[in-house]
Amino acid sequence: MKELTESQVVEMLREVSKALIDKVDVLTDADLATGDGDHGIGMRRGCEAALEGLVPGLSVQDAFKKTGMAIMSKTGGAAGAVFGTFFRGGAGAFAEAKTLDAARFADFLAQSAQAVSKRGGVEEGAKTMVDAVMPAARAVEAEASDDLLVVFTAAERGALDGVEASKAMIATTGKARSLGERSIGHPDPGAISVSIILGAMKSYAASL
Amino acid sequence: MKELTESQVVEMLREVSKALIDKVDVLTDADLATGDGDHGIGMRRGCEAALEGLVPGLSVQDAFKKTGMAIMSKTGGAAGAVFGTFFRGGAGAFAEAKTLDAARFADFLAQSAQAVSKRGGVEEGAKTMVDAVMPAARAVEAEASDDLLVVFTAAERGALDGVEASKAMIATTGKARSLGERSIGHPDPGAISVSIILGAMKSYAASL
Amino acid sequence: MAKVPKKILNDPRNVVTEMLDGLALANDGRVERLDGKDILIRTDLPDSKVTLLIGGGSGHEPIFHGFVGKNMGDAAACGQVFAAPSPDTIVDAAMAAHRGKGVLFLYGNYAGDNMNFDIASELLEEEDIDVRTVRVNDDVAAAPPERADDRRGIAGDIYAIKVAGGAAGECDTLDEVERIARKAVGNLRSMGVAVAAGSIPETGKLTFELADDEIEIGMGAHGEAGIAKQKMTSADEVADQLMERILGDISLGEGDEIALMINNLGATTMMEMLIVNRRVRQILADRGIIVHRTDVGTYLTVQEMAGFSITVMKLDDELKHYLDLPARSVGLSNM
Amino acid sequence: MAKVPKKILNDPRNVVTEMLDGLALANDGRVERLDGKDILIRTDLPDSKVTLLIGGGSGHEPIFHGFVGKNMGDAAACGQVFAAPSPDTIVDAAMAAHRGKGVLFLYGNYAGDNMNFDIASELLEEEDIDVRTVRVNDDVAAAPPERADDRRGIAGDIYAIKVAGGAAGECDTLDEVERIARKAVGNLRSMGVAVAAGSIPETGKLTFELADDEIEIGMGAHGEAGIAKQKMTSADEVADQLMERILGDISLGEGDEIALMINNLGATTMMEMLIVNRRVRQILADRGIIVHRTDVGTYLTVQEMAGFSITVMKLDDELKHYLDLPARSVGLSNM
Ligand SMILES: Nc1ncnc2c1ncn2[C@@H]1O[C@H](COP(=O)(O)OP(=O)(O)O)[C@@H](O)[C@H]1O
Ligand SMILES: Nc1ncnc2c1ncn2[C@@H]1O[C@H](COP(=O)(O)OP(=O)(O)O)[C@@H](O)[C@H]1O
Ligand SMILES: [Mg+2]
Ligand SMILES: [Mg+2]
Ligand SMILES: [Mg+2]
Ligand SMILES: [Mg+2]
Repeated sequence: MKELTESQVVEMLREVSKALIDKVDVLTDADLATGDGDHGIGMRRGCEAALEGLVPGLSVQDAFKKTGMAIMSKTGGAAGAVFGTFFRGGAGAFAEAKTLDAARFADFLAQSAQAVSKRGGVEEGAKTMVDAVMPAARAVEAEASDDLLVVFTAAERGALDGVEASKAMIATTGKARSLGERSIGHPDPGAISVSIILGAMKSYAASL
Repeated sequence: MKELTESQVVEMLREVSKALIDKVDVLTDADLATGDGDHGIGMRRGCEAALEGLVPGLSVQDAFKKTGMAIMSKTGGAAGAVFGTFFRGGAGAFAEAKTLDAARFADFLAQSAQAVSKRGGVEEGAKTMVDAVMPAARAVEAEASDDLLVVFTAAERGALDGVEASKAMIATTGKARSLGERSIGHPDPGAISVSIILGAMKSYAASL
Repeated sequence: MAKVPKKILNDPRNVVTEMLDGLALANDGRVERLDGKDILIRTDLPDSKVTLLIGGGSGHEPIFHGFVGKNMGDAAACGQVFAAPSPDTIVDAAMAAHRGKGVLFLYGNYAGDNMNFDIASELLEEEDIDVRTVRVNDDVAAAPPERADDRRGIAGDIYAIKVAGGAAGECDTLDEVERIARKAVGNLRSMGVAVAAGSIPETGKLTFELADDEIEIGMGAHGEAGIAKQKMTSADEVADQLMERILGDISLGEGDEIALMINNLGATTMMEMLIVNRRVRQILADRGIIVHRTDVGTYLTVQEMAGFSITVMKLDDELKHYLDLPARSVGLSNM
Repeated sequence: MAKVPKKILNDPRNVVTEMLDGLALANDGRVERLDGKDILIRTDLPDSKVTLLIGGGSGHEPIFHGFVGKNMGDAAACGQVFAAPSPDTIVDAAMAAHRGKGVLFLYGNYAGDNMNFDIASELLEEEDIDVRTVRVNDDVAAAPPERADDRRGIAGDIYAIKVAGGAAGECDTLDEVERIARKAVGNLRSMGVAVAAGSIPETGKLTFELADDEIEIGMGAHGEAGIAKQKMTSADEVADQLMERILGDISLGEGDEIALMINNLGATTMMEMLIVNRRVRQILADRGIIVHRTDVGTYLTVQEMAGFSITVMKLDDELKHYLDLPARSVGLSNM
């Protein structure tokens, strides 16, 4: 399909939230390996708040903004700031839009990637969620398709590649930084969350 | 044999101290069951100090007093007070004596039994070391022998009977008191110490 | 038996001496060890005052050694871990701290402490020093009201020391200090709950066992048995149980004022104690009882035991006055 | 994974709210929760003052919520356990505590805190509130001196809050308070050792694993890896290791004065910390370094983690003055 209506976007973001909530234990364990173990419960808290706000009638831009604001205000920690920024930072791409289409989504992802990199003060390679967002944005760009399922599939693929690549990185920010070389071998928890978000979008599109 | 010389008394009390030190784990475990678990290390501390003071040249009375003072000042807790009193309380029985004989020992034990019962404010049946000292004193009295090995054997027997009898008692003093009925089945740690003390005297006499 | 906690120590047989050295140093000159003995004494003792001597077994941190200072204990006689101090230690401490107006012994009611302090008191009388004894017996779990003399002293010790210390700082006679200390003790009620055991460094063994899902209501400060073992339950229910016992044991009604202490037995998080405090305050508010002051923290531990106790002291103007006098020590106020 | 500690809680998802309720109640009226938010604020804020806003993740007890009061934080923005507070919480706290003279943000240097406080600061600037930021980075184990900006904030937070709080109480301008806070932070060095892990109530999982005979030197306040895992060793050796790192990182010589803190990471006995203090003082005495004040206690925990940290703050007259100003709160001085 080529576009999602406003109410489909709301539904899709609800599926995204539920997917993150479902994966709480995966995220906990990933954060226990390199950080303090709260990434799963943090995302759950944010996503539960997002679900409360994701009601029919929201514009595309507002649906993304609301999701970001819920996460920013309820998740806390590094993830609250970066995932809040992820959903809000590129939401301008949907300004005035009545639908979500591939071009706007590509725009959203590219802007969000810039926003989180700026907020976190990190480029790729620091072993953060930026390492999943950036390749996802590039994959969407490279795909240059107008089919949303194709686009979301590429995005998830890019994110998963980023998760995989993050294993080899030495963390230079966040709680994993102090692990130094000991962080090698573990994927970044925030990168996993990005892949879950984009994967849930793909599944939603596939279900239509 | 009928009597111990001054230097034999010192040697015997050294054996008593060493026997208690050897049994530290038995006493720890007994006190863990009904109290706070420090009876073994407390007696060890006191007996190590006693060993320092038990040097050749002491009179019989002083040897008992020194042992009592060491325990009173280094053991601490309930045991410090009652075992300090045990060794000191009856030491008057040896006043002026150049030897320890059966009659004086019987006197010592009877006086010590009174002294600890008074100090502790308890009679028999409260599940304390008094429940070993009293039957030991009675056994010595009943035996009415002038052979020290016979007398010490009777004393240890009396103490061991007391240890056995203490199992059925409900503690009404000390740290075991709060156990109430739950104290039934466990012997009193202080009673065990009494049996070790008298047993070591018996072994010493037997070794001569 | 469960795994014993890892500890950072030197020789486990020297813990008390090394700890007292460390404590004296941590007191910024306000207290010192007396001649290398297991005694802490104020360096700023006035020439004339009623003396408050506190003491007991070590290992219940920061009591007693942490409560020596102005408006608290004038000296503390410290025993080995969980063992009352010996009569010599008590006598030496009392003699050194005595300032001509007699000595009040204030300590927790345990057979071992009672005997050792009594022996010391007999010895001091021979030296013509006037000695009085007040034993703290705040643990309502240890015996029914009619046998209150059989009750153990637990965290109520701290409020008792604070009141008696203030009185010993301001009052002129031993009679008066004794009277006030006795009133404080009579107005104190406490009860604890343990969820995991502590250990004695020198034996390396835990002092009792509890199953993974069990807690013991009313457990004593050395792991003595309490009212009952029961299944783990919520903070609100535990608070309800403890407060029911405490409030059932003392007459407190609408408008009465209390001091409230929630004391960490060792390894419990402050979070747990604050969550319990929330419920305790609801219970008190329902009865119209006014909380004059709250102390939530670590005052009397059982080494690394997990659990806490709740202490209530009924106040009148006199008790409030002495309780609130300023004091500073390692155990009390660090800043 | 090792056994998770037993805790007395209600719903583990509500621990922060319930804890903050309990804390506000424990403060005897000197602080309150702001409109049910995760914010504690003084009830006695003067009409005009420079505002000190502190904050961070919860679970490091009693920081930060326990350090709100006169001569400390004016308000604390509290996050979930081990999670920085959100920008809204920070903004709400700052707006409520602002008294016309600007706001100093003082918190530990972590990516999460930095981002959330920075976002808040941008939002407050839109409201024309002057905001400055000082980040505590005292953990010498976290990065070499040339990358000191990468260092975490650990127990040094407390001295930083105490100094900045005093300055915010007495100084007239945000510039001056910021300068003094920066000096305090520049003079702070800390390092910790962990012997057992803590856990997050909501996950119920321990945050790291250590073998039975292993300790981690330099471990961070959320269980972040330190310098190295090593075999359990004596208190003296651990003290030597920590002090070598700390003293190697700051210029301190004969006659210099410091404040010394030994902070319980949760389940460690005071005995261990006092034994360590004894050794630390020997090391300092050997170098002629003077200890102006010592604070041994529980100031910044990692829930029930066992271990402790040592903090040294180099003092001058100005820092001494503000550090020693009287303050009273649940986390600081209870009596
Ligand atoms: N400076 C940063 N920039 C971008 N993302 C970051 C940064 N620091 C941490 N993150 C992301 O946040 C994730 C951790 O989130 P979370 O565990 O919820 O927060 P915290 O680290 O505060 O406990 C990391 O896995 C990483 O992806
Ligand atoms: N009131 C008492 N009278 C006589 N003996 C007592 C009394 N209280 C305790 N004891 C003895 O002391 C023993 C405990 O000694 P110990 O464990 O060293 O002291 P504590 O109870 O102070 O830890 C008990 O087993 C008992 O025999
Ligand atoms: Mg985390
Ligand atoms: Mg015992
Ligand atoms: Mg004992
Ligand atoms: Mg976190």
